[in-house]
Amino acid sequence: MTIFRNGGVALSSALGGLALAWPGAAQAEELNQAANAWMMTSTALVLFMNIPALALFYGGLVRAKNVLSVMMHCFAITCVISVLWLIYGYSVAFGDGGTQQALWGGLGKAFHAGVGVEAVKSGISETVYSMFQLTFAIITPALVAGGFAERIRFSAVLIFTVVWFTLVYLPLCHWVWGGGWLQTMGFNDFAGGSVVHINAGVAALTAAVMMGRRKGFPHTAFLPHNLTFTYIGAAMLWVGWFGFNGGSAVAANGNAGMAIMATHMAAAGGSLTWMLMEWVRHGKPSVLGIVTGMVAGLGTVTPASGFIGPLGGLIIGLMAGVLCYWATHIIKRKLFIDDSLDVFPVHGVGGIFGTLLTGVFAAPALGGLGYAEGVTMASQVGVQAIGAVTTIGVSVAGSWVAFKAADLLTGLRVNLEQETEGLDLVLHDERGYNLEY
Amino acid sequence: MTIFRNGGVALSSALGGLALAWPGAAQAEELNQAANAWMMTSTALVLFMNIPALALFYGGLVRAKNVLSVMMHCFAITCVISVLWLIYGYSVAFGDGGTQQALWGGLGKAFHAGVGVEAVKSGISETVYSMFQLTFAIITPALVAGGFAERIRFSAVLIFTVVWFTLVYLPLCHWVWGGGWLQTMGFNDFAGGSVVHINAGVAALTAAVMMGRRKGFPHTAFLPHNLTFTYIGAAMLWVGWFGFNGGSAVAANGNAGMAIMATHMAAAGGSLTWMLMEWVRHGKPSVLGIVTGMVAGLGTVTPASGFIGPLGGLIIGLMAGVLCYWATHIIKRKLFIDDSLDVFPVHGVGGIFGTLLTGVFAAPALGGLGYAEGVTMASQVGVQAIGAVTTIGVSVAGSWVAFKAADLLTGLRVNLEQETEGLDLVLHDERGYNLEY
Amino acid sequence: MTIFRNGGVALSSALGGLALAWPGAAQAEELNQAANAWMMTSTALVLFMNIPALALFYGGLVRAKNVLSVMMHCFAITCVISVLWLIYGYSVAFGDGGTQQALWGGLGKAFHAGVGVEAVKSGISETVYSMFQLTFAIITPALVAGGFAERIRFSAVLIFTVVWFTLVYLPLCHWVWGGGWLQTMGFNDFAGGSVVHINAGVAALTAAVMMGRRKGFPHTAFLPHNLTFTYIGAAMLWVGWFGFNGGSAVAANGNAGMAIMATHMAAAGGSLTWMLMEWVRHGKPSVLGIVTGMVAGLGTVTPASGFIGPLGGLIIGLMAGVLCYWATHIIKRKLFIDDSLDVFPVHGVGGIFGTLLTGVFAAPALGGLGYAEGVTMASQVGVQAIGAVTTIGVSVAGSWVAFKAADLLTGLRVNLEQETEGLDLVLHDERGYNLEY
Amino acid sequence: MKFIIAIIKPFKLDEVRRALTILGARGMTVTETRGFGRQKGHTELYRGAEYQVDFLPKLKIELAVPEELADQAVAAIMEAARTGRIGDGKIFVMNLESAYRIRTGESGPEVL
Amino acid sequence: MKFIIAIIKPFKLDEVRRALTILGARGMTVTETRGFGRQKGHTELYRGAEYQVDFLPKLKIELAVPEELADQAVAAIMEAARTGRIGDGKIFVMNLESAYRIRTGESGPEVL
Amino acid sequence: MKFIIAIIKPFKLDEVRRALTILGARGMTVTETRGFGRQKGHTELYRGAEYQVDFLPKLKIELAVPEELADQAVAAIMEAARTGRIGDGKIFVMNLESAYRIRTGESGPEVL
Ligand SMILES: Nc1ncnc2c1ncn2[C@@H]1O[C@H](COP(=O)(O)OP(=O)(O)O)[C@@H](O)[C@H]1O
Ligand SMILES: Nc1ncnc2c1ncn2[C@@H]1O[C@H](COP(=O)(O)OP(=O)(O)O)[C@@H](O)[C@H]1O
Ligand SMILES: Nc1ncnc2c1ncn2[C@@H]1O[C@H](COP(=O)(O)OP(=O)(O)O)[C@@H](O)[C@H]1O
Repeated sequence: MTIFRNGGVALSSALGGLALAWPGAAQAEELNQAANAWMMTSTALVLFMNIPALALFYGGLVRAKNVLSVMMHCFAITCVISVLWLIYGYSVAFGDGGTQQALWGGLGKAFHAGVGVEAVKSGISETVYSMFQLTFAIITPALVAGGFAERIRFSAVLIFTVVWFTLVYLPLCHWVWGGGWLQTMGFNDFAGGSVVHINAGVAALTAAVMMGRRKGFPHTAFLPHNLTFTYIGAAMLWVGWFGFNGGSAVAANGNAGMAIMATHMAAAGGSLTWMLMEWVRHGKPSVLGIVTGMVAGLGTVTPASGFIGPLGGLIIGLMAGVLCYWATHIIKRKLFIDDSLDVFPVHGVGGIFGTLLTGVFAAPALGGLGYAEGVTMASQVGVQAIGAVTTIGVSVAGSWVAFKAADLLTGLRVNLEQETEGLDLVLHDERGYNLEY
Repeated sequence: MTIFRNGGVALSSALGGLALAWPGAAQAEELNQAANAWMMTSTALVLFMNIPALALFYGGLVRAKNVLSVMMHCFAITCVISVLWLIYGYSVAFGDGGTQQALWGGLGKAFHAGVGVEAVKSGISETVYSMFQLTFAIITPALVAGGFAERIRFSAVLIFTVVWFTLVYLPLCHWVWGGGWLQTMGFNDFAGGSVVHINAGVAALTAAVMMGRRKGFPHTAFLPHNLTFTYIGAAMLWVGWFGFNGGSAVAANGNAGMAIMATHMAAAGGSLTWMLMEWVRHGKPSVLGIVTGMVAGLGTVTPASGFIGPLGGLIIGLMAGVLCYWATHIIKRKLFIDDSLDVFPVHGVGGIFGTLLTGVFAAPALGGLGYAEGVTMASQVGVQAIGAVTTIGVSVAGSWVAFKAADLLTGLRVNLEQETEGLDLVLHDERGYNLEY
Repeated sequence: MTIFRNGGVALSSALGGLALAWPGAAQAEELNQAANAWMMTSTALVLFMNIPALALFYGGLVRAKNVLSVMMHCFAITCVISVLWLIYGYSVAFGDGGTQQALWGGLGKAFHAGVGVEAVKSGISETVYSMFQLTFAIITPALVAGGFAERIRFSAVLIFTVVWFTLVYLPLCHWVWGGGWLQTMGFNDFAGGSVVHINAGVAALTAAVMMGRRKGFPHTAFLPHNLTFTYIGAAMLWVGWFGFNGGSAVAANGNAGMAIMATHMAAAGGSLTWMLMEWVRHGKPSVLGIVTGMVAGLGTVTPASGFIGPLGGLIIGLMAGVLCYWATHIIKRKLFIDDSLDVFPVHGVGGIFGTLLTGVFAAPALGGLGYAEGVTMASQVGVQAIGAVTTIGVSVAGSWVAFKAADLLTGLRVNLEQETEGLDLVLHDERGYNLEY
Repeated sequence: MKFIIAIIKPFKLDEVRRALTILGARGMTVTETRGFGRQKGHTELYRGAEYQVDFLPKLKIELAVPEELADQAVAAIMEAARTGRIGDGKIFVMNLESAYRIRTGESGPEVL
Repeated sequence: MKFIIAIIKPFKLDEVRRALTILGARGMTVTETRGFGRQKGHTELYRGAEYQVDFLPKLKIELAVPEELADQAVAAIMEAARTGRIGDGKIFVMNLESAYRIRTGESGPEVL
Repeated sequence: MKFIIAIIKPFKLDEVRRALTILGARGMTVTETRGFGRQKGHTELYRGAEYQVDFLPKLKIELAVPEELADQAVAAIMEAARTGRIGDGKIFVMNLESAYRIRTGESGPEVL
C-alpha cells in the first residue's frame, strides 16, 4: 500500500499509475471513477473476508458448542471498530498530523469532519478510501480471536477490541500507511504483512500465553466441528484477498492486476507445499492442511504482493507452506502453547517472513518491480526488519495492556464448568444447531 | 435512488454527479464505463442478497424440517419475477408512460423492446439499469416470505408472487423511481425504504394475519435450526447492501461512496443497540440479536443512505436497533401476531421510521447533503409521510388481494399434520440434511 | 469470448465495443481502467464459482462421508492448475504461436515472460486477462469431478488434472479463444459452451464409464447429504455466472450488460421448466430440481450469451430445463451410467445444445446481435457443429488417456470397503462434521 | 420396576410428555432413531429419479417406572401417541432390576 | 418374546436388514451410536498434529422378536454383519415382557 | 450378565470411560439423547423473547458386563459422573440373557 499510494513517487509513474499526491493536497485531485468502482468492490471483498469468511473459517474449527461465540467475536468486532473508526480511528490513522505526522494523524478528521461527498484522496472518493481502510482495521483484531477462542468471556473481547485498536492498530497503521515514520523510512508493506498479519499473530500468541490452555490441551483432540465451514471460509478468503491485495493498489491498473496474480500464485503454492508436508509425514493430505497452507501463502505474500511478479508470489507461497507447517507443529507440540486456531504460526510467522522477503523479491532479477532510487536489496531488507521488529514490540506490549485491562475489568476466562458446557449456551443462551426437528 | 437519477436535478450537479436526463431522452447519453462496471457489480451483489443471503438468513431461522421450503421460496420467486420483468415488469415500472407517466410506464418496453446493446439510461447500459432494478423486484417479495414461513403451500407462494408483483410492486416502483407521481412530488427514497422495506413488511404482516399462527405459537419455542446459517446470511446481506445502497447512486462517484459509508455505520449502530437491549433486559447478548439489529439498521437507513453523512447513518442505526427490538417484542408478545420471521417489526417499522428520518437527516446541519431548492425539513418530512402512508395503503390492499387469490385458487395453508411433518417432505419430497452416512 | 475479443471484427465496432487487436499487437493498446476494474471483479466471481460455489454444490450432493473428498478435488485442482498455468498454460493457450498459431500459442510466454505490470491485452492488463482465463481453466476440470465422485483415489485426481489440462483443455482453449483454427473458422463460443461445458461433460462421462458404478447403483438412493449446501452453491453459481459470461465481453460496456441479462433469463427459464417437469411427472417440485434446471439453463446459454438478447436467453433456458431433465433421466435410468453428479446430461448435453443454438439465436429476427459478414444462420450452425464435434472428440480421447495414466500410476478407484467407509476418513483422515460436542 | 421403550412418531413427543407428566412421571430420555416397519417410507426425488426411503424418522422414549405405574404409563403413551394411521409405533416393556440416581447414590423406585 | 440389541458397523445395515426381512421380521429400529471397544479408532489430522479418535461410528439395531425367532434372528444378524475384522460388533439378547402396537392397542408377539 | 444403561451429563464421558477402563471394561456404546427430568432446561433467546428449553443434552452409555462386575461398574460410573448438582443422571440395570461377538460367533460373558 505504501509506496504507490502515499509515499515514494519515483516508481509510480514508471508503472503508469496515477500521480498520487500527499494527503494534504488530496482535495485538488480528480476522481478516477474506474479506480473508485474497483475500490468499492475491494471494500466489499475485504468486509466479506471477515464476515462471513473468517467467521466461517474460525467457526468451523472450534467445537460445536463454541461456534456461535467465535462468530459473535467477528461480528461484534466489526461493529465496535466501525464506530470507533468514524469517531477517531480514521483521523488518527490517516488524518494530517502536521508536525506530529511521523507519529499520528491527529484529530482533525474525527467524526469524518471535512470528508464530504466530493472529497478525493489518492484518486478515489475519500469515503471509499476510508471504508477500504476500515475493513483492514476490522479484520485484524478479528484474526486475533483465533488465539483466545473457546475460553474467553465476551465482555473481555469487547474491552480488548477497544484498547487494542487504539493502542496498537492505529499507531502501526499510521506509521506504515498514513505517512508515519516507518513509511517515511521506506518500509514497504503493500497490504498488511506487518500491520495486519504479524500484528494479529503476535497479539494472539500473547493472548494464548496470558490466558492459558483450554481444558484438555494438549492431550484431547479438539476436532474441528465442521470442516466444510472452514473450507468455505477459506475459499471466500482466497477470493476476498483479491480485494485485500488488489485493492491495496488503490487503482484499477496493472499494479492491481499484478498484485492479484502474485497473490493467487502464493495461495496455490502454500496450499500445495502444506499438503505435501502432510502427505510425506502422515501419509495422507487433509482438507484442513491444504486450506491452512493457503492462508499461510496468502498471509506471507501480502506485504510483498504489489512489488513482485507472479513467480515471486509462487515461490513465497511454496516456502510459506513449509515454514508455517513447522511453526504450527513447534508451537503446539513442542512449546505446548494453546494458540487455539494457530494464529501466530500461520499469520505471525508468515507475516514476519513475508515482510522480510518483500525486500528480496522486489529485485527485478527475481521478477520484482524494483527498488526506489538509491535503495539496495540489503538496505531494503534492513528497513523491513525494523518494521517487523517494531510491529512485534508494539503488538506484544499493547496486547498485554489490552488483555490485562479486560482481565481487571471483567475477567478474561470463563470458569472450567462453563468452558466444558460451551460458550454458546453459557454466554449467549443459544446453540448453533438444533437439527432435530 | 430518486433524486440523483431521474428526478430533481438541483442537487445532482452540486454533487459532481453525472447530468441525468429524463428517461425519454436516455438514448442520447454517453456510456460511463466506470459506472457501468460498478453497477454490474452492484447487480451481482443485490442478487447475492436474495440467493443465497436471504435464503440462508431465513432458512436458518426456521426448523430443520422447513429449511428447504423457505429456500425454495427465495429461489422460485427469483425465477418467476425475472420472467415477468422481461415480459412487462421493466416496461411498467421504467418505461415511458407518456401522459400516464404519473401512474405507470406503459407497455412500450414490454419484452425489453428497444433496449439494445447500445441503449444507455442514466449513464449506464440500459440492460444493466434494468438488471439492477430487477434484483430489487426480486428481493422484495422474497422478504415477504418471512411472514408466511413454515405453513404456506408452495403453489400459493407462486400465485402471490405474480399478483403482488403486478398490483403492488410495479406501481410503487414506478411512482417512486420510474418518474411517477411520488417522485414528481419530491418524495425521496434512495434505495427502497418504502418500495422494498415498508412494502415487504406490511405484506408479511398481512400474510401473518390472514393465515393465522403456526401450531404451537406463542407457547412453543420455534428455535432457529441453524443459527450459523442465519449469521452467514446476515453477513452476506451486510456486504450485499453496499451494492443495494451504493448501487442506487447509479454512479461510481462520491455519492456511491458516501452511501456505502452511511449504510455501513447504520449496520454497526443497529447491531450494537439491539445487542445492548438484550444484554440489559436478558442478561446476555445473542448472535440472533446482533444480526437482527444489523438488519434493522440497514433497512432503516436504506431510504436515507444517499442523502446523509456517516454520522447520520450511525445515529439512524442506533435508533433502529432499539425501535425494532421493541416492535418485535410487541408484535410477538403483546399482539400475538405470528409474523414468523419478524418481517414487519424489522423491515416494516424500520422502513417507516427511516423514510421519515430521510427528511430529517438530509439537513446539512446534521451532516446531510441538503434539500432541493425551496424545500424545508418540515415540508420534506411531510412528503415523506405521504410516501410512507401510500406504500402502506397499497401494500395492505394489494397483499390482501394476492393472498386471497392464492387462497381461492389452491388454498393458502397446508393442513395441521403436514405442518407438523414439515414442508420439506410434504411439499418437496426432500429433506435438508441426511447427515447419517 | 471469441468474436468480440480477438476474432472477427466486423461486429465489434457496430456494438460500440473497444477496437480489439490481434494478440500480437496488444502491447500498443491503451489500458481501459473501467474494463480492468470489471475484469478483476469478474475474475473474483469466476474463482468464487469454483471455490466455494462448485465445492458446495457438489459437496452437498454426495453422502456425508465423502463431502470433504469432493471439496478437496475442487481445491487441489485450483492449486495445481494455477501453477501449471503460470509455467506453461497461459503461453500455450494465449501466447503468440507464430506460424503454428492455428494449433497452439507456443512457449514464448512460459512463466509469464514479458507479461509486465504495464502489459495490456484486449484493453485490459494482461495479468488480469490471464487471471480471468485461468479461472476458466480451473473450473473446467473441477466440473469433471462430479463424474468420478465418491469412488476415486485422490492421487488419481491429481494425475488426471495435469494430463487432461495439458492434452485437452489447453488445445481446445487455444483453438477457440486463443486465435486457433476453430476461432479463425468463425466458431462462436462466447464464454465456454464447448471449451468448458461440453468438454467437462464428456470427460465426466468418460470417467464414469471407465471407473464403473458406485456400489449400490442404481438401486440404492444416494441421497444428497446436505441440500442446503447444494442450494447455496447453486445460488453462488448464478451470481458468479455474471462474471463468467459478463466478463467474457472483456469490457464494461453494453455487450457485458446484455450478456448478463441473457444469462440471467436463461437461469430463470431452465429453473422453471425443470421444476414444472417434476411437478407434472412426480407431483412435486423439488429444490434439487429447480437448482439443477438453473445450471442447465446457464450451461446452455453460455456459448450464446454474448450474441443474443434476453428473450433468446429465456427461450434457450426454457428448452434447456426440459432437455437436460430428460437427458439425466436417460443416462441414469435407461443407460445406467453412474455419472455421479450428472455432469454429462447437464453440462455436456446443455453445452452441445447451446453451442448449436448459438448459431440460431444470433439471428436479429430472434433478438440476436447478428452474424459476421457473409455468414448465414445455416453456415454458422454448421461451423458450430464442427466445433462441438471437435470438442467431443478431443475430450473423449484425452480423458481416456488421462484416466488411463492415473489408473496405471496409482489406480483409479478405492476398494469396496474403503468406498463404503467413505473417502473422507480413508483418504484424508478427517470427517466433515463432528457435531456432537 | 419396569423399563419402557416406546417408539413414536416424532411430532407426538409433546403430547406424550404431557400425558406422562400428568401421570406423575418426572423424567424420561428421548433419542432420535429411524424405524423400519409396515409403514412405507416416503419418496425422495433426485433429479427426476424417485427413490423409496425405507427408514422413517422416529423417536424412542425410554422411561423407567415403578412397577405399579407401568400399565398406566403404557396406556398413557398409547393414547397420546396414537394417530390411528400405520406407523404409530410400538411400546416394549422389560423388567428393570435396579435404578440409581447418580447425584445422590440412592437407588430403588424412588429415584425415578 | 426377546429384545435383541445389535451393535454393528454402519455399512452393514442394508445386509442385516435384508437378512432379517427374509427371516420374516417386519420391523426394527436403528440408532446411530459411537462405540468404544477393542477396535482402535482412526487417526485424525489437525494441522500437522495427529489425534487418535477412540469412539467409532456404529449403528444400534433394536429388534423385538417372538421367542421362537430369537435364535434365528441372532444367527442372521451375525452372519450378515460379519466382516471378520475386529470391531464387527456385539449382539445382546434380553427378555421382553410385553409389546404393544400403538395404532391398534393390541399386544403380544403378533404385533412385532 | 447385566446390561447397564447410564444417562450422564455429556462432559462427563471422558471420566466415565476412564473409570470403566480401569475397572477392566473393554467396550461400551454411547448415544446422544435428550433428557427430561428435575433439572430445568436452559433459556434460549429469540429476538427478545425468551423460551425455556426442557430437553437437555445427555449421553446414554450402554454397557454389558459379567454378573460379578455389575456392582463395581455401577459404583464406578456413579462416582465418575457425579457433579453433585441436579441433572447428573440415572443408572438402570437389567438382566442380560446372552451376548455374542459378531466377528467370531462366540457367546457368553467372555465376549464383553
Ligand atoms: N419388531 C420390532 N422391533 C423393534 N422396533 C419395531 C419393530 N416393529 C416395528 N418397530 C418400530 O415401530 C415403528 C412402527 O412400526 P410400523 O410397522 O411401521 O407401524 P405400526 O406401529 O403401525 O404397526 C417402526 O418404524 C419401527 O421403528
Ligand atoms: N461390553 C460392551 N457393552 C456394550 N457395547 C459394547 C461392549 N463391548 C463392545 N461393545 C460395542 O461393540 C463394538 C465393537 O466391539 P470391539 O471390541 O471393537 O470389536 P469386536 O466386536 O470385534 O470384539 C464397540 O465399538 C462397542 O460399540
Ligand atoms: N424415569 C426416568 N426414566 C428414564 N430416564 C430418566 C428418568 N428420570 C430421569 N431420567 C434421565 O435422567 C436425567 C437426569 O434426571 P434429573 O431428574 O434431571 O436429575 P437427577 O438425575 O439429578 O435426579 C434426565 O435428563 C433424563 O434423561
